[in-house]
Amino acid sequence: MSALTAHRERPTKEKIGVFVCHCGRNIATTVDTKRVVEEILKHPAVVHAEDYDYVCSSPGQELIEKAIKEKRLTGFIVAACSPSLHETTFREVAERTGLNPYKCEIANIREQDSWVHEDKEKATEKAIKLTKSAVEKVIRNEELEPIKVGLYKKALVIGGGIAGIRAALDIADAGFPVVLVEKGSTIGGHMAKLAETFPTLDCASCILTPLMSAVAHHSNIRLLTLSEIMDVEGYLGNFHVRIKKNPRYVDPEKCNLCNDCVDICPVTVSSEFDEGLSLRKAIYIPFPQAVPSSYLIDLDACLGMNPITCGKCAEPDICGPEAVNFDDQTEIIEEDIGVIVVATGYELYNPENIGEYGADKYLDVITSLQFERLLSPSGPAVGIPKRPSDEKIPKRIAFIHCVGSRDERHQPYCSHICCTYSAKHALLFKELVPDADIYSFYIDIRAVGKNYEDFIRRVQEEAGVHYIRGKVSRIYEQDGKVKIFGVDTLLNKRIEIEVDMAVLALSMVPAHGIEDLASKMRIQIDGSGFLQELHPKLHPVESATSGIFLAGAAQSPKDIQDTVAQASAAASKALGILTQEKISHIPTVATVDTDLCSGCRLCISVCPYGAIKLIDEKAEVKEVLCEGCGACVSTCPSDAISLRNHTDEQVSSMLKALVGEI
Amino acid sequence: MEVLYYPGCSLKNTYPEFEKSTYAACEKLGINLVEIPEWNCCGVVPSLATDNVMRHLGAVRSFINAQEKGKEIGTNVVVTLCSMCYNVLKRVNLILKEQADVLKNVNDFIDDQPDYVPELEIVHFLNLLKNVGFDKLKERIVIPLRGLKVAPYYGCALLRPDRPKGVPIDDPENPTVIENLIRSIGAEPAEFPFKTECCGNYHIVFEPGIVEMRTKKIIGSARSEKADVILSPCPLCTYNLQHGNETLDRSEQVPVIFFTQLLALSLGVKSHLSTEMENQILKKIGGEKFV
Amino acid sequence: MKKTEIIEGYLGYMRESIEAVEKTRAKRLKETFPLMSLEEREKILKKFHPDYKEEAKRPAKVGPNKGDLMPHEVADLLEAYPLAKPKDIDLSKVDFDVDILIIGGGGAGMTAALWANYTGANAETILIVQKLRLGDSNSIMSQGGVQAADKPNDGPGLHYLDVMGGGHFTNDKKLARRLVSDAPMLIKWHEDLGVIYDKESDGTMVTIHGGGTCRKRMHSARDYTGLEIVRSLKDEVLNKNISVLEFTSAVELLTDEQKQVAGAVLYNMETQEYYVAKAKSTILTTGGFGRLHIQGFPTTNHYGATADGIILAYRVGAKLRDLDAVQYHPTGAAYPEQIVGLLVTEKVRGLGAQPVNKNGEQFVYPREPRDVEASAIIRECYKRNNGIETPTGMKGVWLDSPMIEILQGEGTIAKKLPAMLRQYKRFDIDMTQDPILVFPTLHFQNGGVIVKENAETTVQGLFAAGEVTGGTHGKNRLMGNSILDYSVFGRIAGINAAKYAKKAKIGKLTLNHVTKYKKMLKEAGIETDRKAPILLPEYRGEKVLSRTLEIF
Amino acid sequence: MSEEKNPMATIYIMGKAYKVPNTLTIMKAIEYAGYRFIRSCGCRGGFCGSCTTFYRVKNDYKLYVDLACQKRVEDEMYIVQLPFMPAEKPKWDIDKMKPTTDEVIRVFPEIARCLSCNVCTEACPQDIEVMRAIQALRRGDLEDVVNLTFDCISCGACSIRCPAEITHYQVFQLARRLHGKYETIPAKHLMERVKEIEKGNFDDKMSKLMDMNVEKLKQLYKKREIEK
Repeated sequence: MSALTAHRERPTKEKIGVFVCHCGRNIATTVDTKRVVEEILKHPAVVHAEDYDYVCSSPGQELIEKAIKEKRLTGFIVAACSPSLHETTFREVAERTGLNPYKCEIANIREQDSWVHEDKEKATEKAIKLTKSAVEKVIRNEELEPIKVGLYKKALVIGGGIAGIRAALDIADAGFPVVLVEKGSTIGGHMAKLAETFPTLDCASCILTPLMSAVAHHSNIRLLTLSEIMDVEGYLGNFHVRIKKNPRYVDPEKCNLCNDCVDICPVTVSSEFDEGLSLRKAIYIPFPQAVPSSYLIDLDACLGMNPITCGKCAEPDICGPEAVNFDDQTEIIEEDIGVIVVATGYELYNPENIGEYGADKYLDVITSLQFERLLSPSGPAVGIPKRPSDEKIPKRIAFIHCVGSRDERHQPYCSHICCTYSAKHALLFKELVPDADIYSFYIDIRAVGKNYEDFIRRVQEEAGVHYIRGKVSRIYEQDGKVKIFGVDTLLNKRIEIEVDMAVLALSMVPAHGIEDLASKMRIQIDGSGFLQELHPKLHPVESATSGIFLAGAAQSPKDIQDTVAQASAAASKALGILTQEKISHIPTVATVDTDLCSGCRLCISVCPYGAIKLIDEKAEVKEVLCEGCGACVSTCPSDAISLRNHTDEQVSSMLKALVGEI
Repeated sequence: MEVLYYPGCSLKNTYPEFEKSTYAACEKLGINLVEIPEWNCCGVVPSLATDNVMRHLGAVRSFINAQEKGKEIGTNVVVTLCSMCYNVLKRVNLILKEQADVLKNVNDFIDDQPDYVPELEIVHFLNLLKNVGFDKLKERIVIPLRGLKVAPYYGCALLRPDRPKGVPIDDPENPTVIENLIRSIGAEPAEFPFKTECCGNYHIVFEPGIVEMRTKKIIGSARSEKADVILSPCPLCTYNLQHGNETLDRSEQVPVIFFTQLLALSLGVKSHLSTEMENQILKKIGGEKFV
Repeated sequence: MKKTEIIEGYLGYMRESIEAVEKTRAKRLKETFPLMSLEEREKILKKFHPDYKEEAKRPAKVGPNKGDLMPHEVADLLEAYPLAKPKDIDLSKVDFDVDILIIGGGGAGMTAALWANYTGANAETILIVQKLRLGDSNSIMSQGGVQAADKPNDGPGLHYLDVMGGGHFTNDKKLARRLVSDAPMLIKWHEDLGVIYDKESDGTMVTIHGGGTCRKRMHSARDYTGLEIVRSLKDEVLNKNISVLEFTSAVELLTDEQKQVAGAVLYNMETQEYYVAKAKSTILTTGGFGRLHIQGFPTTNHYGATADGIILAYRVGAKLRDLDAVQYHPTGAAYPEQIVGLLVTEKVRGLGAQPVNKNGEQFVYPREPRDVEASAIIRECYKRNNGIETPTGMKGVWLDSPMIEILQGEGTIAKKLPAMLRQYKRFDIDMTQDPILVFPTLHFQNGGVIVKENAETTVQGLFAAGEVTGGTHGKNRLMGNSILDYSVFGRIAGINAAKYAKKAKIGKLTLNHVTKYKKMLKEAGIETDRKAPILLPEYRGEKVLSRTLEIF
Repeated sequence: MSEEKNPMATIYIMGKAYKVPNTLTIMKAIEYAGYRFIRSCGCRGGFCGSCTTFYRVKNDYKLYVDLACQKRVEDEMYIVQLPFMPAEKPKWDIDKMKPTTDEVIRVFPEIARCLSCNVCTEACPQDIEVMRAIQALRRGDLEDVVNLTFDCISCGACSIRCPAEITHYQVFQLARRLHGKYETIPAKHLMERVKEIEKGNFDDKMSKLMDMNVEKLKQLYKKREIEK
């Protein structure tokens, strides 16, 4: 880097103050703050330096204000914790005192120094260098103003499960229009399939269907089912979204749910809603309370919507209102959107990946969701679970926890809800069949949540479910029985038992296609494939892209309580933006020196935010999109791009300070 | 293709048919097995101990001989057949690759041979076949074993434990490599839940009851899946399964043969199966024309 | 080169002589030194063989061989008193009551035990007592081989001629005939036991010459022939569960009123306790007398070769023969000091190594009969003064072992004489490169207890086989006939002892013969502290012996 | 042997120090020191294996093994003898066995525990590659076992040091006998000669020889042709 070696006259007219924070014992135990003060005072630009217990406290802030006024500081450094914690705090102090906030910089001597070192001598040296480096930067900082832009006051919610429904309703209720996009034919998500919910054993549909109905009838909500996001352009407040709406072949407005089309339809396939445990026709409604409340045609199953082949359902004597429309077409819908909530939910891990449990081979080895359907009064077994193989009521059931979870060969993480819902399954079944023998194979019981532990204990002690601590190695069927090999790690005993049915608590995995969606929206995916929040504690519902929020199991496995809580949180964050007239954007963005730009396009390919476009063969930065990451700066072969307040010269002098040349 | 070959004791003594059928098949497949000169016992029993040096010696002495022979013929690939040998050699080699201090200890201890430089790759013959390609193998088949239902038995040592990482030849819980082999030679794999169950291993020595209990289940499971034969990759498993067969009525037995024997048969070379067994298979697949 | 400097095992002055040997080697390779005529042989024997030294012998004063000449060392023991007084031994308490008692656990004893067992004697009714460990014997030390006329160009007749000629026609003809006729059968037996004889790839035995043989009929198992046979016999004896009592000597035979031998008084060498062993038949297989160091010669023999058998047999009235005929093996090691006396097997000469003097000259045909060969070496060293003197003052001649590698191919010594090669290597001598120094060493007791063809002695109930017997080899045994001897007659003794035991009825045990023998000694005026048998030789340092106190 | 001529060495026999001439073998030195052997002394010629001696020398951690009758003493040598190797002798019926490693393992299952540590080889006073032989056996190569172990004198030094508690010398004995009995080709000429003798083919000739007087015999002896 040529800038490193270039010698420039060091500006000396700046008057810089330095405030070294003890952070209680956090910094002071390892860093000699007094020495930092002494040493930094030797810097020609530094006119004031002092140390203090907690600079972020009110008295601490007052110290800064006082020094700015008395010493006529042109800028200041706080040597303290990470800028992600208190940069805003101190920049506000600057603003209050009349300094440009960008003349305040943080030297991180906690996370980068006192917390990671033990040798006080050396840590102090490092603190001095870090602080010097910050001084070198701040004396070269430009005074910047935030970039302000207008916004569309409309929200997009992706996903129509309980998270999407809750977020959409919260935003719509606040008076803003919402576009709710659902891939499936109805909203309701997984929750619609559940029997009862733990730990209170509320009827799932009883609490969900009113919300679904509210969505259907809400004047601020535009519900788009059978729809997918095609692409997302733009930035916070100014997103442009294209949505592909697949044909339903039945007009919900006209359909009167008379069921005649279903009766006439000759094609029978297995029902997705019942997890394959029951049958439906090619024209169908997923379940009675579905929203939109309308039939649809499954194109893959339908005999071709060719009147010669079939087309019976479309005949006027069958569909009186002429709701069936074979000519229904895919529609592209475009929307201008201010904020987005992503609530795409989860899927169950594919049991075929765990061949040793045989769920793909044996009828009586089922998934937990299938068991939910069997338990559901509206399900295929009408409330009393029966074995899929022979329709008999099972007397012995094994619940297998952690199927695919906490398993390095599958998902390393805990799926969070399986312990509790497996307990719920056991309890509900035991209530139905009191003499049943129930075995629950677990690794650890994780019941973190209000009243969950009590619930588990109730199941263990009162319901008399046999809990066996240990993994199951293999499940297979022989002579009409499901045989289970396992181990009781508490007794150190091999276990071989025979049951009538085995229920696999499969791990929760991100919904199919989430990666594609995430890349369209330029948001991050975490190591497990879930959507990555900006910060687990400080920004748990924000994505890395401003204006896009996360809710529900799309972000991580969670139960209904947490999902709803997070959805409301995301909605309120979204509303926080929608209620503003203008939105501001950081000014530390990339700028292009068009004289130097050769139009090579390298910057465009590296920009993760799509903020650079080529205009007249020169790169141009759309400032509101730029997040100041610097990828383009380091890529540019012509040194044509620089980042405001992160110029080459600044970086070079900071480095010199760090290596002790200054 | 020329590879180093580590036979192991069982193949030289108890089950020569395993080795002989492999040689026959390899000749047909263009694989030249070069036996490691003066190979030692892999050290299977001591290697289960935890001593840092002693348990590696048998394997390492063979590695050293393989290393020197490998330099001559220009390969670092060592192929094994016996599961226990594979497991021991693979594990020891990985440990030596990862743990420089153990390697040094072992090399220091063996002061009567050159040092071992852990650059050998230990490969099980099944994976060698997989690398050659089951599709290619299919092209060489002379007698497709159509109509033969074969229970693929894996046992433990090819799949467990995954410590250090990299020991299993396939997915430990749900392996498929033998099934693929079975398909490539034209036979049908029997879906067989006991395919990775332990045969009882060394319990055959002092607690044969354990082996009987386990092998009965394995054989019974293969039988209920209507398998004509159980295909074994391991001399010890074979021994135990045959022991299990002996405790069963004739009608309940399922013959146990080595996978290389079936491979050799389908390649049209000498299978080293008993004549009775070979005829039984040929009858099953195509009637009299092969018999 | 300094004369006292040691270079690869040899002192500097010896190296000079080796250079002379190397110089003549090429020439010698082409030459064959002429065999002596029978007359020449007789002459040299009389002049130089130790047996012909009149002053080394005296006539026995008592017993069946009264008046016969024998070496002083043997006569001393025959004219000694028993170790135990008969009255101290309680014969009413029998510790071992067996059918067959075998005294001596070498080749003869074990062969006898096995054949007795084959003949029908139960293993439990056979007891072998052995002074050392089972198998520790001269038998195990035999390196060279065993003769048997089994090749097409050979036959028992030729073998018989060789045996008779080697023994200067003094042999018991019947025994000699038996020896040669049974020879192939015993080799076959060994083969069946799994003894690994040297063979061609088609199974043909590799046979070579021995001293005094007209055919190549020496069978060997590398140069561990004795070891290979004995360890196989031992293994089989143990497999058959035949009882063995180790570190136990027989100190006296027992008789009953019919004067038939009826077992022995045994002695636990370690606890010093005696046992009474009653037996229906008793076989003496105690070996020879090398450790008596006749005329002060070093010996090739094992630690226990102390003539016990002939003493016991003589006291019970058995007749002996040819005890004046001592075999000196022509080639015992003469250097280095640590292995002096140890055998340098005749096979070395059989493979082509020539004896040469300090100037590198041949002076004798390499494969004369042993006594002749030995006499020629003694003559070369002491009459002609052409020997090489060792630092301890001993003399010897070179045996030019590197010739073997030239004649038979490189590596022959390692393959065929591994024991020797190893032995010399311990002392830095490489016999493939340098010759080795040899001098005759006391090797074999040619004479011994007289036996009949059925291995029975002149006393009823007492059988004998192996070196303890006399007659088979006359006054000189040929190489390769000692293993054969113990095999052939061990077998016969075992079979006949088993048959005898079936019929025998043993009466009351007595030691009357001992009392009688003592009386004879007294009558002959022999008053001495000497006791016999001596059981083990005495090698403790003079200084120690001069200061010992008998306390325990 | 006077002390002036022969430099003396100090040796420790079972812990007690003695001065002995340094040219002696261990066996002769022990006798020189005043001991009389009952055990640990047999053939005195390196064949019987009874005088196996373990020793260390000063400043050397290694434990050496040699035969007392073959090894010269060294100054500061610490000596102890192995009179006997305790081991049960398994019984076998060689006529009912097959020449296979499996048969040997059935008798000696412990050979499966060989660690390949090679300590046995280092202990062997006969320089036998003991470990190699055990491994050759495991490879099923009995002939190799025979060639490697032919010089074994069954002293037991290997066995006393073996961590797998193998009694190598017994194993080798069985292996050698199996090889000798089953894997070598029986000599045809030998079998034929035994039959000829049994049939009495030589009886007449032998009887004639027996009847000859000594002079006649001597002539025959002199005339006999010596095979080249």
